[in-house]
Amino acid sequence: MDRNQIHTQLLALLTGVAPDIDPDSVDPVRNLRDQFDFDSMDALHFAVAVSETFGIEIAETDAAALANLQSAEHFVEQRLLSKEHT
Amino acid sequence: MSTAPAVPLEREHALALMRQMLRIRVFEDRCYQLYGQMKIRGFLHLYNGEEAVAVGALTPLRDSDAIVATYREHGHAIVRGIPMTRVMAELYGKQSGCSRGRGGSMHLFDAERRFFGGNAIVAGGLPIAVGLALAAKLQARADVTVCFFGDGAVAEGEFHESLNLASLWTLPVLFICENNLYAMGTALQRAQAETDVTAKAGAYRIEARAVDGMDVLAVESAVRDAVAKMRRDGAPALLEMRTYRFRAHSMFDPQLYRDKAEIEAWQKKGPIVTLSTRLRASGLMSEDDYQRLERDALTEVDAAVQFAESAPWEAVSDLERYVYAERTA
Amino acid sequence: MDVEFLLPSLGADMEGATLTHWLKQPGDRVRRGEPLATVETTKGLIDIESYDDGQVLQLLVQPGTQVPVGHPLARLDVEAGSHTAAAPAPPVAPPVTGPQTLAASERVTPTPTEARATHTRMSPAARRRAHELGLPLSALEQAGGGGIIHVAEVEKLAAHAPAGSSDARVAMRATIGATMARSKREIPHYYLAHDVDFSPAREWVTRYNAAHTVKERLLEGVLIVKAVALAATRIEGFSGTFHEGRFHPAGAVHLGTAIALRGGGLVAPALLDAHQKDVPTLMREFSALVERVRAGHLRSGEFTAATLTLTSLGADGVDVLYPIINPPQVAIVGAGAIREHPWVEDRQLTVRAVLTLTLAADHRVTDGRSGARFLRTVADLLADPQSL
Amino acid sequence: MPNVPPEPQARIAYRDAVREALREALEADPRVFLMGEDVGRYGGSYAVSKGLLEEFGPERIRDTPLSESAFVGAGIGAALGGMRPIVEIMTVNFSLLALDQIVNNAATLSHMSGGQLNVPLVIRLATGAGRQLAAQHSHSLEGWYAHIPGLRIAVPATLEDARFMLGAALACPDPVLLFEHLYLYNLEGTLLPGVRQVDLDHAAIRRPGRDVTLITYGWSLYKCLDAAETLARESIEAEVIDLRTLRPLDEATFIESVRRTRRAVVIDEGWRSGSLSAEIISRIIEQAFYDLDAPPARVCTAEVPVPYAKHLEDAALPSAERIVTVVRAVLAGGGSD
Repeated sequence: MDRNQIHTQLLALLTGVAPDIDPDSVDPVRNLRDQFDFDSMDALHFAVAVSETFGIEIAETDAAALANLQSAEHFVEQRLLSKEHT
Repeated sequence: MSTAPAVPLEREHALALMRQMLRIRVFEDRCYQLYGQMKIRGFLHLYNGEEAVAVGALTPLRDSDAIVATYREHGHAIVRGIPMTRVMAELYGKQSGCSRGRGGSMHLFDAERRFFGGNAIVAGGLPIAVGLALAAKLQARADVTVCFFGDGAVAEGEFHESLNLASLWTLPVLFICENNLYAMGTALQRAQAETDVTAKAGAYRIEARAVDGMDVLAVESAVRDAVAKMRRDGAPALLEMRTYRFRAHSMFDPQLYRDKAEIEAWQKKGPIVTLSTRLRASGLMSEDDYQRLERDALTEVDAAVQFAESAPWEAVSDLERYVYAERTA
Repeated sequence: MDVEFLLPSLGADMEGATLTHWLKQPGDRVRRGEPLATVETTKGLIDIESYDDGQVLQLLVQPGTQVPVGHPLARLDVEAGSHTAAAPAPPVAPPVTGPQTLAASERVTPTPTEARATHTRMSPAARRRAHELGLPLSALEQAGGGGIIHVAEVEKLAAHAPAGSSDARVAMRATIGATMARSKREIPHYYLAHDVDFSPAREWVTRYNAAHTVKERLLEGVLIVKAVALAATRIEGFSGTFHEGRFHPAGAVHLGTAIALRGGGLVAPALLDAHQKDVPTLMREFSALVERVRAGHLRSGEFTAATLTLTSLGADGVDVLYPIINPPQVAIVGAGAIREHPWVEDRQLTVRAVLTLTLAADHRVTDGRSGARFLRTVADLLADPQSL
Repeated sequence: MPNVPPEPQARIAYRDAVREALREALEADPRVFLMGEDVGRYGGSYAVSKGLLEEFGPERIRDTPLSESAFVGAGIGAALGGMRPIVEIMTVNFSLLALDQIVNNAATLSHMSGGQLNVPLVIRLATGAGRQLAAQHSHSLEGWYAHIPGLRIAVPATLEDARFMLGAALACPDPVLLFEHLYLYNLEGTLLPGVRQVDLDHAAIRRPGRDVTLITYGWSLYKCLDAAETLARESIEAEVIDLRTLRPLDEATFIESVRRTRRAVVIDEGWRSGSLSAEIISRIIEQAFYDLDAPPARVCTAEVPVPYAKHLEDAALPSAERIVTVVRAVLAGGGSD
């Protein structure tokens, strides 16, 4: 799965958690919690969605990696690559 | 029409009949006054002039016999034994009245004394009397049911239905028609094609006789004979008591339908006058006897009025009591 | 004995009569029952009779005069003993006259008022439900859109359906405003705050999450939910409702959990029987609740069943909050941000994860002392997370 | 051949159930006797009492002349005298000739005598329209009689009630009028096994529902059940309440139901004005006003003497179709027709 596919997939997951989000207007680097008024449950729902969609485990300490869209894309990409090699 | 028998009259019994007639007469006169003073309200039908019928008809009966009367039933109630105090209290509408103030003048009841009430619907009581007799027959009790009604009732379907039913089923009912010549304002001859009530009974194969309703001895003997026969063969009978009421049909009645001369003529041969003349002539009753009986009656009425005056009213909270049975049958 | 002879009442509906002629003159003797005079009534001429034996002394009314019932007609000298003095008649009730003639104005049939402003048709049930939920009619009328408002519409509105149209949001703001205003007006609030060492709970959650997948991950807030629910079963007067002038204790703890709505607004649907459920179950239910709120599928029963509410602004980094009770409940617990904070223990200065709990409660039901015991119970429970 | 009550499973008609009730009562209590026009030799105008004359004899199965006032009055008198009479008035239409006895004597004697007398009398009356008997033979006057303090009015609509209400009525110290709808005599079915007696005090929810409460009695019960089936197909769940007793009215049952469903429709075969439906709706307004989502409605017989022609009679009488139409209108929140 290449970077673009991950990007669109993550956007889809974001609107799943918060239906009112406009996918085109997402600022990739701005913190999701501030940008979309996520509370801790929304953040957890997003983490669960990412974990299930991409089949990767997300520990509590990895939460920071999902703070904004760009770092989330990078995190997912790395995990997928490491999964292919093991 | 049958009159008094020649059989010798015994003093004590004669005075008892006179005492009862005076009790009724004094009671009714007091009711007239109390109504004028607004102590008694509603309808009031007084029995002056017909005393001999109630006294003569009820005296021969047993306690277990049943009685069904009409709205003109103060006399019947008193003679049957309902205390004057409880009757007066009922006319006042008090709780101590014999119907707890709910029945009033036209609805005096006493279950113990099998006095199944006044009934304000003309002829309304006849079918009930038939039913009471039916019950007695089905339970093989030797009781008779005496049913009083006026000449007006003869026009009601219930009269014909009841006589037919009683005769058809051979039921021990003594129909006593108190024919006082007037159904309220309608004279008998203006209401009936056939004015001889006994003839009507014949149509239903019921033995019937006319009796001088002003002669208490004649009434008593006719009823005594009829009841004795009835206890033997259980067949119904009818006695037409030819009598007359001295007062209006009810309080508010200018009596346009009859003239004063007629009233006075009948008053000369009233029930009390008839008996007292006979008793004085045969030496069975002295003037002192008469005065004593009248004084006793007045004392009894005074006491009844005092009782009614001080008796309590039924609590309004009990208004709906007795609409349905409180005790299981 | 000198006695007055009064006009007798001869019928229930007889008001009076006209004396037509006397049958006796002064000096004449009269016997009881003998007619004294004739009167003209609505029904015709009637003789009225003396009640006693006696002698006529004086005639008080001339023929042709109309007199009311009870009016004296003559004076008689009555022989003692024969007179039957009955107690005086009760005061004559004023005769009931026919229907009073209507004042002219009343007879005019009311002119149909001009067509009433088309007010919104609202069923009685909806009206009562709106009152219960503190919804102002103005909000409902706007949201009603002209159709008939039934209970369903009221509950839908009160459930703050997702902020679709702007007027729905305005209506919701009006609703919250009205509810909070009523609460402030009717409920005598008292407030308590208490700092809690949340470190043991935090360590417990971290260990739990490390051993479980992200799907089974717990949020620290769920421990607070369980601790508050358990405390409410141990200390009287915090779980229940107040209406018709008195407190109705709830047999269970249905904990309303405040969930902020995206785009503004707040709702506090209840976690039913929170006191009986273990922490993982509470987490799953709370998670599902948030999802349904986001999608606007709240069931009306859910959001009116709360017997106590927990509200938390920890996520927004606020240390302490002083919430307002959500009527008809009688208490609300506030949870601030859990933050690293200096903490003194055994005269040693250390750093702990500190949570400030606040309680707003109804002084009609409880007072400060039991409020304090309630907060301390929550703190003790959080100090031993294993027991939750 | 001794008469063994039919096996509960056997299919019986409403009239058979009433006959069985009569037989059981006559066997159980020597004070019980049946009186009415053509109840003996003729076997009953609706064949309800067929066979009873042969089994119990003319003393206890008494044909009467056409003297309603007399024999109903006689029934009252016999009850006063210690019997337990069952008087059959061929139809409610002829009860008008005995209205005086029923209202001025049966209903009134207990109260008027200060509680000394009560009238343990049962009067059975066929009632209602639907057989093209025209106006004088199609009256539905249950509402009249339910107006009279002192009477108890019961309406057996189901087979179980037809079979067991008579027993409850005979056990009652007060006069009980049982209204058996003409149309139901032919109703057939099986008695519920295990039901051995019924009370006279409570209504019954014959079909639970959620969206509207249909309140009715007698033959109209079956029209309501038909209507409920049609409505169910439109996912409208109607609760159907069979009043069973019209005096006393078991208001607790229908008020509770209306509080739940928030909508009420009363189906009453009487004429609307001053009818039983008017009384029921008054009580709903008095006690459940704030629970209503729509004004209560009713379906009654058109205010005409019941016409002879079938299409007219059908148009005049309440029907399942009309009930469905009115329920839809109520659910739309408006008033009824």
